[in-house]
Amino acid sequence: SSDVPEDGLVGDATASEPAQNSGAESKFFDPADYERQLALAGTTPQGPADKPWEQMLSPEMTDTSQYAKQGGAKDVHLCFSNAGVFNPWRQVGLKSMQAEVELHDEITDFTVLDAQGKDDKQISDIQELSGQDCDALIVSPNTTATLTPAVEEACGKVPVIVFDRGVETDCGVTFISPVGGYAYGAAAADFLVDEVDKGGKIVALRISPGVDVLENRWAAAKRAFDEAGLEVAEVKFTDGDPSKTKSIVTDAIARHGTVDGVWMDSGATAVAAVEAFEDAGEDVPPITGEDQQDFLQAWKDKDLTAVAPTYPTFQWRTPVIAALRVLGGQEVPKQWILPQPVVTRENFDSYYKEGMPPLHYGACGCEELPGYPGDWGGE
Amino acid sequence: MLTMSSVSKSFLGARVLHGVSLDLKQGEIHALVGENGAGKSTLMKVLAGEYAPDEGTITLDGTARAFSHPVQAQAAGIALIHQEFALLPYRTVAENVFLGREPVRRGLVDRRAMERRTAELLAELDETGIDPRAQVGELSVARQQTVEIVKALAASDVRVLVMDEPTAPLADHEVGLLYALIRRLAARGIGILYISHRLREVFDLSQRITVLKDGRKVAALTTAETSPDEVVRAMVGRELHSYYPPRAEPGEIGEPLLTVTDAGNERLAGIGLTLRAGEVTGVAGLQGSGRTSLVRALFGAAPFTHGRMTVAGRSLLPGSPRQAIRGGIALVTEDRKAEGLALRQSVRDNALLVTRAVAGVGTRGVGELLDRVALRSRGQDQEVRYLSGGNQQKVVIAKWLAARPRVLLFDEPTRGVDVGAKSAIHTLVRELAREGLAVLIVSSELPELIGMSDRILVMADGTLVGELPAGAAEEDVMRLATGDTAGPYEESAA
Amino acid sequence: MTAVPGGTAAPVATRRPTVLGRVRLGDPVVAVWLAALAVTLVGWIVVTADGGDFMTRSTVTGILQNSVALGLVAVGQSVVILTGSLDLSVAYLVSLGTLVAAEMMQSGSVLTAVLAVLALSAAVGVANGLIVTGLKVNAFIATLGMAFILRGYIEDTYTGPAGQVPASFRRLGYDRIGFLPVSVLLLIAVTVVAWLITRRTRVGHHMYATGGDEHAARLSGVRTGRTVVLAHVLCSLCVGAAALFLAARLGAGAPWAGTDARYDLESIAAVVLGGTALAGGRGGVTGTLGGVLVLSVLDSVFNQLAVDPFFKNVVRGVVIIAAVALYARPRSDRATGRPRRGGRGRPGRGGAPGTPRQEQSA
Amino acid sequence: MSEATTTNPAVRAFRRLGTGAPVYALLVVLLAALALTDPGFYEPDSFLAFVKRAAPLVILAAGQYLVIVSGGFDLSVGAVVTAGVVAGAEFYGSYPDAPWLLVTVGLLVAGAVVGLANGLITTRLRVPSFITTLGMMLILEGAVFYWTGGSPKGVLPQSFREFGRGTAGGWLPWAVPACVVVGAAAVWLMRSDFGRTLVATGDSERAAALAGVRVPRVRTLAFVLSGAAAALAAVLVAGFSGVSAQAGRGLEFEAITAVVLGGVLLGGGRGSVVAAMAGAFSLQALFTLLNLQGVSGALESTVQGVIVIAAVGLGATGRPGLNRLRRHRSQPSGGTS
Ligand SMILES: Nc1ncnc2c1ncn2[C@@H]1O[C@H](COP(=O)(O)OP(=O)(O)OP(=O)(O)O)[C@@H](O)[C@H]1O
Ligand SMILES: Nc1ncnc2c1ncn2[C@@H]1O[C@H](COP(=O)(O)OP(=O)(O)OP(=O)(O)O)[C@@H](O)[C@H]1O
Ligand SMILES: [Mg+2]
Ligand SMILES: [Mg+2]
Repeated sequence: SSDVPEDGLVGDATASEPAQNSGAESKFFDPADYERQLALAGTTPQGPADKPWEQMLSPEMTDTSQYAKQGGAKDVHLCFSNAGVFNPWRQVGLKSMQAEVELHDEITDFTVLDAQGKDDKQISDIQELSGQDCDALIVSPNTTATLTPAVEEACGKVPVIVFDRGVETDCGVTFISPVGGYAYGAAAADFLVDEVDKGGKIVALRISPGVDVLENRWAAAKRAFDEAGLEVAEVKFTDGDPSKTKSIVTDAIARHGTVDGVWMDSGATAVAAVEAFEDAGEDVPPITGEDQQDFLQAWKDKDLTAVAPTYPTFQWRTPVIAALRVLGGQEVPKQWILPQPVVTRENFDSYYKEGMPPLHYGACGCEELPGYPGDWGGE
Repeated sequence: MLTMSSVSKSFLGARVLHGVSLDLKQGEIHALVGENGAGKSTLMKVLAGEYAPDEGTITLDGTARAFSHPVQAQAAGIALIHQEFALLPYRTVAENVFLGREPVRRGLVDRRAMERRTAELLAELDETGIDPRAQVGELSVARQQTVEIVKALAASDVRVLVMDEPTAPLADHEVGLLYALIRRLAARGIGILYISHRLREVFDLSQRITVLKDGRKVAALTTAETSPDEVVRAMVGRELHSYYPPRAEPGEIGEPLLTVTDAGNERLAGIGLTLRAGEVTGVAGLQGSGRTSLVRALFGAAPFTHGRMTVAGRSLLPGSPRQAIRGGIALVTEDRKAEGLALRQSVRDNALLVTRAVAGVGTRGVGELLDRVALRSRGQDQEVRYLSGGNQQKVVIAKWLAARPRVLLFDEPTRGVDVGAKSAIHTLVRELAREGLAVLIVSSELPELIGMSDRILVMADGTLVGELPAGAAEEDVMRLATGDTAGPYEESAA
Repeated sequence: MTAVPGGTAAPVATRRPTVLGRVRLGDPVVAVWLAALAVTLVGWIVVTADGGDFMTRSTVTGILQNSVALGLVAVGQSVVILTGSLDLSVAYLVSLGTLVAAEMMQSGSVLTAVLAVLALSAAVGVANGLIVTGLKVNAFIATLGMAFILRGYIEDTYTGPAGQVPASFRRLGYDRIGFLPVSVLLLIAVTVVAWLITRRTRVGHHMYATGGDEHAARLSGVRTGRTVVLAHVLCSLCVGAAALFLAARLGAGAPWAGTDARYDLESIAAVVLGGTALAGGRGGVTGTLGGVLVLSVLDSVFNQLAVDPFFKNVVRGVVIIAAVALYARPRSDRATGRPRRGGRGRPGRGGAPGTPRQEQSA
Repeated sequence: MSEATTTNPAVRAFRRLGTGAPVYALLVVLLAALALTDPGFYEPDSFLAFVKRAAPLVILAAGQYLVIVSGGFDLSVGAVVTAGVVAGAEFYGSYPDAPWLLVTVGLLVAGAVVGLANGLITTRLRVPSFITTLGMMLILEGAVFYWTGGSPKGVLPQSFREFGRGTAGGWLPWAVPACVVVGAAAVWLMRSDFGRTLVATGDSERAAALAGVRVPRVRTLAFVLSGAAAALAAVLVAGFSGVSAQAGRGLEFEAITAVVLGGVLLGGGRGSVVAAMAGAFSLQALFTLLNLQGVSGALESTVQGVIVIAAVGLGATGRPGLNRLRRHRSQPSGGTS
């Protein structure tokens, strides 16, 4: 017998994933998608304003009655194939998801399989879960392209809900994600464009090459900088390592004399960059980060000129909600696009929470959940 | 049949061989002797294709040969059995014998053929006690050597067999067996080049003797027409008259420094002995009789599990070398390279190793000690692996002298050491005894043991079976060691 | 030869070991397969006690399926390790292999892609081997350097999953015969070939010899350099096979496929779990397969029991250390006395040029 | 006969440089290249900043050297660094007012305990250290994240971070004297009786044991010191860059590479600690150079790989004498036994 999904066209969606490398820039810049995301970022979401994880942007609802459980969503066995918990973002997210599950008495069983970052293992995990008596399967894929076949296979057996990174198939009931990388990158870049004078020198710090979401962020930012006439003095990969980040920024300061702005494709190393300026005895220029607590703390303590786009961890709550809706026969959007808030000076206080651990994420939407703040490491 | 003419070889500018010539007849046993570092092994390695000569030619059966790899020499019928074993302990006898030329059938190694052929070869040599499928590491040393010889014979139609110090690891009775094997090989027409530091063997076996000194051929002798003295003179360039220093006078023997009563362990039983200041006690026995086990037990390396022992009046049954060292005991092991020295370290670091390791023991005045043992080296910083065997042994002795022991145990102290260095070590051992140390010597060379000892203990089967006075006859020792019957050791030297 | 009284000459080895007689419990290969069995049984009991169902078809299939990629890499790793070398570049080679496979399959035929991946692997193997034997760089550093080189190339060239594997080839990753994934047949086939090569061919004998004592092997006419290079090539080819399997399974090439799974260290762990000596010269691929099985059964049990993934690592670490400690035990009593082998034995010597001769005497 | 006593000091000095000579050449070349690339590199501030950055790796290399020269490997140092940083933050989460000295000392002790475990498992259970420390790496990473639930709860206060981040007297980064002190201590240690017996043990364990060396203890102590050095590196890294869940990733390989670059023989028995630390400086200089040169971001690791292989390869083949001996490992002369 074969477990190969019927149609077997994995990379069909090659429009967004051209296999040939005609340069990272063009590969990761899809103008249509870029425009769409920027537009979405500007629209007002539907849904309760105080519960962003239940909100949706320009939803196109689909009927889910075929998945409805008899007698409604009761005694639900929910399954989750997780790519892994290899970074704080995923750790915060998983906790939020678990807390969300606790909110719902109708969920009697919640099985989580952790793939520890291995695509191969996640494929097996998905196969194993879809073989069990799960009522719905949530998948947070490790890699977009590579998990497509497994997800397609599972789609035939249980309602599948995909979130965070996507897969190249729309067989799932719904795909949940925030607006996207272009919006993130652009939000950060636009802030610098506003704050830094034309001709100013920007240092761009990227985690590592080859991660699509991160590439999208950079592509959008590069475009904004080019349009505004800012000079990108350095683009460096930090591996997410604060030590390396600090060295890079220190060297950049030494070499360029002044740095007028720092753009970052994610927040883990933001504080190290801030400190590099401090240690060099320079004022911290306008800087972008993420909603990680340590950066927010530094922002507050040092009164930085900063902005923090988010890739909100509250999205981990949504799949559970979506699953219950699906099993209850309620409509869900085919593409459930969540808002992607940006932390600014104005809304700072709603994301910064005193007493949370340094690697916590402000946009976790977890403040009202059972176990907060202790389960998230706060006090 | 074989002629080497004017072979020269240098290493890094140091000339090791100066135009050495040598010839070998079919079926002849030809001995090659010389001091440590004289160039014997190097000459043989040139012959076997391991080193390319800088100058000189090799002619085999009338054709000039130049080998650039041992395999070519093997193909031409020249096999070298190394001074050091080249066997793989975790592989079987057959696999070792056919290493590098495994028989292949349909692309796969034909194990059956390999094992059958090995068994045949072993049978030809009357060595039926060795299973071709046994792991080499589990065989006795003597059998491992047989495997080496079989391996050489399996290589090709061997015309010339070079044996570099084959008897060094063997006990006397095994030497006899090896003699027989070598003679059988010679009788088949194989020419044998035989290197040994034991002149007695040379005279027992060979028809001709070539003497090397400092890389030069200094004598080519016919065995029947020469004498050991003449050979020694050629080797060392001077007269070495008395082989052994005079024994202790009765008055020189003092207090008991080490006494053992009724001690034993899994390999030893009922050991009781006394070592006295000023006395050299010899221990004789066949291979495997437990001599090494005895000295290791005295030294705490493979401790006694029961029994009593006193060292210099204090009760001490050492459970580790460290305890023994603190008690004033030192052991010069039989395996100098593996157990006696840290080969990459300098002469000084080796000499000071014990002193540094065991706080409060010994002296740090290395220079005097090295003078005392008459070390020849390029300085204290020279790594000991570059020293000759005899000089390495001197470093080992210096190391123990630095610890100022009261009791010195020697296990095969002159194995692989040339006559010159050997007599230096003998003199030194006697001097040390004279200074009041108690000395115990284990040696498989009976003449040495008899020549050096003031008293000989004989071991068999892990226990002491008798004691003989100074100057005992070899026959008496062997009789005790083998349990009455005359040992298989043939032909004592004339 | 007549027996000599008092000596060691008593005939020791007249026994002809039968097939059964050769199976010794102390033999690591046997031990590791027994351990795999034991882990399975214990896992079964624990999971059942926990209310789960361990011996289901899907679990068994999962265990086997999850053994394939690591198994292929580890079999390759065993070959280099028993030759006395080491390969730390396998993880990146897996990644690169999946990428090349998927890209070539998208643009060309499956066959050319397979050949290309194998050619690439062989080239990397040759390079590793030549650096170790020709440049005399310690294998640890040589292959670590190679890992860096591959990493740079991957990061520079690829920007995420690339290529596409046709359904026909993906069947390698998904097809089953009953509960048996066909990819397991690939693993078995590769293992059999590796076993045949190492155990039954000349070059295999030379690998053991080179790993056991490079100097002795060289003196016996073994071309040790070539042997080491060939071992590296074989290893890389196994890694190439793993990459092809992963490409089939993932449907695309993934730049992190090898590194995220830590195939470098995991494969070494599996090899030593399987009883192959890190110093070379002893062990073999059959034990390695047992080691891989132990690791994936453990994984599956942890999955069933929903053990925290971090805690899993703790257990894995403990299992690896404990297993090797058990193997080391029977040898330890010999080590206390004097070593019995090699009366003329020189001080412990490492294997191939690159091998650390660490802890010989242990 | 008494040649043994005559020792030319110049010869001795050269020998001491001996095995490490290639690394010093490499370091000089890299430092010169840095000067050409960045003329400001040798300004005191900038150079001290470089040393400060190199300090953790140098300290790790010194610790790693002790283990390698005694015949082992320590693959757990990267995990010790990560665990140290995370555990420090977790500890401050519970006791925000803990004095920095206490926490620092606590971490050093914990690092030493990890080393002790490595040493005891390696020497007593006879597990090859490669495996022991590989297992320890898994255990430590797993345990620390299991304990902290993936991310530490606390913030590292400035007082604790001062050591890795701040400067003494406003110009001298604390990391520089720390590095110097560790270096001096390592040199002193290697010249002491302990150091000599350690190297001898790495050369021949059996010979050392029979000379009265307590081999398990000596080797264990090397692991303990390596663990403590890793913990010290953790303190510096934590100070330098703050909490990160991947602070020590890959450091074990960097440290081993540094030591090998320094000409230390994997397998033990040969090499100098100064050369090992010079290897660490070279590696850091290489990273800096690659960063400054702006080699196409991603290709950086390729260049690094090539240079490391080339440096070690040339070091190995550039010394014909040593090289031949390594190949043959035969004893040039001497008897059998
Ligand atoms: N590979 C080598 N490199 C440098 N020098 C060497 C090498 N091999 C041998 N020598 C030197 O050549 C000389 C002769 O050594 P050789 O091993 O031939 O002596 P030998 O007569 O066999 O001594 P022994 O009786 O101790 O075995 C020695 O001084 C030795 O140091
Ligand atoms: N570590 C060991 N393990 C097992 N058996 C051993 C060990 N050491 C020695 N033996 C055995 O104990 C017996 C006594 O050996 P021992 O080495 O003491 O004898 P020996 O007379 O000193 O031999 P040699 O002439 O080789 O020095 C032998 O049969 C030997 O095989
Ligand atoms: Mg010789
Ligand atoms: Mg003995």
